[in-house]
Amino acid sequence: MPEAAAPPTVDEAVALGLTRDEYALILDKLGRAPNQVELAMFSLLWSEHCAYKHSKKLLRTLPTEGEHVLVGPGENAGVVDAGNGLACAFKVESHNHPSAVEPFQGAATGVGGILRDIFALGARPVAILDSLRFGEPATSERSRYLLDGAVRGIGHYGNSIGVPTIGGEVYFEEPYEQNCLVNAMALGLAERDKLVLSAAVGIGNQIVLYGASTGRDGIGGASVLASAELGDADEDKRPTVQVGDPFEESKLVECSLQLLEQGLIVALQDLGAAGITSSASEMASKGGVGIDLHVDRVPLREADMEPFEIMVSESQERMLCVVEPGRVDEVIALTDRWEVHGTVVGEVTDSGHMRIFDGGTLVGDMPVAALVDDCPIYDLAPEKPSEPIYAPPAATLAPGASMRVALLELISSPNIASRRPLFDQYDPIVQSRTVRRPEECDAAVLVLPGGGGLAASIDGNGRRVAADPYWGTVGVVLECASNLACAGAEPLGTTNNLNFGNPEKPHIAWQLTEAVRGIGDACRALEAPIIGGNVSLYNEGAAAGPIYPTPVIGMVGRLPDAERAGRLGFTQEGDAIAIAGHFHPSLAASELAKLRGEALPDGLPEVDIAAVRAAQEAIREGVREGLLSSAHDIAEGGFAVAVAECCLEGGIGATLDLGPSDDPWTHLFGEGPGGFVVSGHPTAIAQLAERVSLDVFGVVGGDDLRLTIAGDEVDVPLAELHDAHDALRRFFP
Amino acid sequence: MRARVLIRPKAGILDPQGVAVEQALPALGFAGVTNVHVGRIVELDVEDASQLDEMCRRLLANPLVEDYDVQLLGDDGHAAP
Amino acid sequence: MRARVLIRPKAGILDPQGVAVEQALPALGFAGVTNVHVGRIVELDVEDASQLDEMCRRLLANPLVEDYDVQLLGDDGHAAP
Amino acid sequence: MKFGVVQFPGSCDEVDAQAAAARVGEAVLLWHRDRDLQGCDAIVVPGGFSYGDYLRAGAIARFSPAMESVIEFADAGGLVLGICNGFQVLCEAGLLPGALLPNANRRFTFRQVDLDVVNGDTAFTRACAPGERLSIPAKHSWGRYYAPEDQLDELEAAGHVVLRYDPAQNFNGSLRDIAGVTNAAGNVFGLMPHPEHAVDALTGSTDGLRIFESMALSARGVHA
Ligand SMILES: Nc1ncnc2c1ncn2[C@@H]1O[C@H](COP(=O)(O)OP(=O)(O)O)[C@@H](O)[C@H]1O
Ligand SMILES: [Mg+2]
Repeated sequence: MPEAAAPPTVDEAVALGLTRDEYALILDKLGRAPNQVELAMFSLLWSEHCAYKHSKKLLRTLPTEGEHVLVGPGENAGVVDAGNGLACAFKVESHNHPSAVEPFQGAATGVGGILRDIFALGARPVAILDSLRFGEPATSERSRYLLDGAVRGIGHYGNSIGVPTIGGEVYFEEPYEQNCLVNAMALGLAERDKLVLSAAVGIGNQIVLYGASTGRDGIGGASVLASAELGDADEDKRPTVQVGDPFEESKLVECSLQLLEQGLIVALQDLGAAGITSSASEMASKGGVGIDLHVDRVPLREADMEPFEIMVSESQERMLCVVEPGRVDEVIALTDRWEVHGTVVGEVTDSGHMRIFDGGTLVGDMPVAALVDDCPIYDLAPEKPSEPIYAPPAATLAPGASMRVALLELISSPNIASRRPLFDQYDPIVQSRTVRRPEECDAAVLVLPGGGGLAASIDGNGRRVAADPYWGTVGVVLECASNLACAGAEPLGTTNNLNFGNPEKPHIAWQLTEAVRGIGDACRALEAPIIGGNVSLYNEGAAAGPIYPTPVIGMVGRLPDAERAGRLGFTQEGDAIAIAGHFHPSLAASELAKLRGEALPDGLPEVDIAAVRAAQEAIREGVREGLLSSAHDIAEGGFAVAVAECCLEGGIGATLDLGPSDDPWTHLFGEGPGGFVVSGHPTAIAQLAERVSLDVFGVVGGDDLRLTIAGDEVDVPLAELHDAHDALRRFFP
Repeated sequence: MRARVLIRPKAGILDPQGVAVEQALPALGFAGVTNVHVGRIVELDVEDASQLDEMCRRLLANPLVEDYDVQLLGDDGHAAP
Repeated sequence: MRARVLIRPKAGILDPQGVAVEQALPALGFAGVTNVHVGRIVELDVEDASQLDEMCRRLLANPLVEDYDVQLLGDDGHAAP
Repeated sequence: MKFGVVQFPGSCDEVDAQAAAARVGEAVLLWHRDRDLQGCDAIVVPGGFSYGDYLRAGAIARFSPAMESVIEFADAGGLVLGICNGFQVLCEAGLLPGALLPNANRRFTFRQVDLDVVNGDTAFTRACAPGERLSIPAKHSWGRYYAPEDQLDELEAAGHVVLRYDPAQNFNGSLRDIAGVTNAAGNVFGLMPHPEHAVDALTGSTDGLRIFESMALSARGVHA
């Protein structure tokens, strides 16, 4: 093939993130040195982000099959059967590093990216959930800035594009001070038989690019390849920050769904990280075909971009589809109607190669298999650290504080206080499906045609996973399923985002390995298979050290009747209050332990996963039968905080007597999976007691929360609880 | 003294607002308008004009995505020569 | 020719952004800043500068709540005298 | 009774508005590029972020061909309802008095708000009981209603102020807590809250139905 300049050196390859061995392997695969365009493409597809070099072997151990799974890992998102001929696509994805640089645009483009993964399957995006981690907001101005920017960014994109943000979670811990986490999950709905996959098929079919024009977004990394035309003087022509355009994407959604509705395209793929390089290569790989691309036909936002820049550009809001030659005109016409003007940029070939042309000249030629399949995969060298790797948190609770003070401190602590000041900035109701809004229920609930419902929840607890990567992760998966149970839903499938530090370090490799083992065991036991996810590694700084290991779990479940969706808040004066389930509270790695400034324990209590599942089923059936006025799973802050949350959401008080106790602090504030606070008519609670171990402790009513334990009484007026619970408000001036 | 800060999207950064305006104008019968960019202005009275640059970097502009220009205004409200 | 349109909230209309900036500055150690107002700029290349005023009235500004100024820029990008 | 809901690029709540209107009549979507209003008896300009709300909320959408027909339709006395972004578009188009400005709290804000029906004798509120309170969600970042003081006095005197926020819930800083106004002729109505998102107890409240029921009565010439 024509070779213009001398090929890039191995040092340039290293500067692009490849190892010398990987570069040698590329030479071997090509039988020659890669030129500039080829090296740029290899460096992207052989990156951790695209090739999963350090996680693939672990991911292969996850359960990915089940009766409800329609599409498992490997596509842009996984898909489960939502009943009535409907399919639900969902996935969580991270945008951590961009958000740490510029939180507003980083979070906004993160939402834009996950939404594209959903409608790339032909599913209309119907919901967004977000999972956020920052440093301590009370003491860190940077964390307040990142929090505000990320929340504004998520709202900006989701609100503007008309997809409701129905749930999420946010936690604040020192180890996220330098490396914040911004994960976004999206759900989409499609008719089962209208799903489309991304495999390029049909030799001679045309490749059409539509959406935004292509600029120099996100190619900073590849700039070592820049030739003289665009030297350091023009560095700022290569923006490090990508700007999202939800307006452009809203047109992309409608246009893409109409293209499918009218049967005009045979395959669809979003352009995500690694731009057209990974999109085209993965389409070719999945279809077992080759693709010819003509970079000179790609509509540009800026003049004189080099071929390699076009190939690696991460400009947002772009889609690629495969079209039969006879259908091209109709496709272009429809993209014009939606003002997302499509262009034929290439075609499907039988060459098995990715071939890049610029004005007719071949400027890159690589076997698809070499690009997509031949990246080396590495074994981890896991090793449990010999001493603690995380410093104890700063104590914020005075020693000797009373239980009343502890309760108020917990209720107002950043990890437990109401998230309303965040989700007030999100539209939770557009599209008219939202039956349970944030804080009304442990899981968000959407109504489906026919009256059934979908429930969704996203969860993580880095501190507990740091204390015990296996049991901590098991607990996260169980909490997610408990949230669904409180809504009356059973899990259909699970997605996950693995946010960890540098996997080449033995103790991070150990965290990762144990966490994935925990996900696998818990998902198998719950029959909630993994249908997709994402991995974000190297979340650590030289000085700052690694983040808490943070597997974020997203689950979607089904309810037969949305009218019967569960509620979190007490509703009925005189209802009995009970603690139900398989619950063995412990203060290890709890919120109270954090407020006390205690170091992380080495390990968490083991959990009987099957027993917790049984408890979840009992709660779920109780909710479905309408036995229960309210159901709420016990999580951060333990039983006392859970009861307080039921009072606050219901706007009604409660009086409880837990009787004698050898360890009142653990009974009130201890944490662990499998516990629920339920309320209902005494006879209904008695019925539930026949199915799950349960203790009645009190009754709903009044304007105070009154807790008596071992003779001590904690009495807090609702108004005082409410003010404490509103503590995050001050971070959103 | 009155000052004006002009804040614009950096060259090379996508400017969705500029694009939207540029595409809207022909329909309104305004032809031949190109290269449209939308930014912000902040006008303020300062005692110490030497602080303006730092103010821009720390609060008024987002240096990652925006360029800014500081203009000192005469009493007539026009840029001083 | 390059033109710049400055668009500001009319005097007397609450300008929350201006207020927010004014309130944020002292915390950052910038004293003596008052009378802060935040507006928009639109910069564009026009073939026929005589269209600018109508463009502003019809699209770029909302005369009920905003004042605007048109500046014609020289090639150096500064306001022509 | 046939409702037409205008669909702009960037509209978000048009399908919700269509579904809400379909509870009291027939409802179709009208593409922003088409001038033909398909013989509709009433037009809804829906919520969302038409043209991304870039430049100024509603500023660009008002120039679409469909809006030109809507303006003619309104001038001829046809019923036009503008919701949220649609309210902004109608103000920009000069069909309604005043303007909508960025929220006083400088954030997009979602809140279920209580609205007092100040004038229950309009084409858009006649199905409301006198002094009725409606619980309807609001969600926007450009919702601060503004008009010059003297004009506000006239609007109030003439009964053109139709809905007010509970003063404690006026997060956007609208002057005189104004949530919805009509034009002088009374055939054009705009409000920031979303009645189309309050038509089913399952997803919230049903109070928003009053607005659509009122329009149906009015179109049939029924006067409460
Ligand atoms: N932690 C994980 N668990 C299961 N599947 C995963 C995980 N991480 C990534 N995957 C799957 O790997 C595939 C590639 O992921 P990704 O590179 O994020 O795709 P995209 O570029 O379309 O977002 C997807 O099908 C995704 O679901
Ligand atoms: Mg994808």
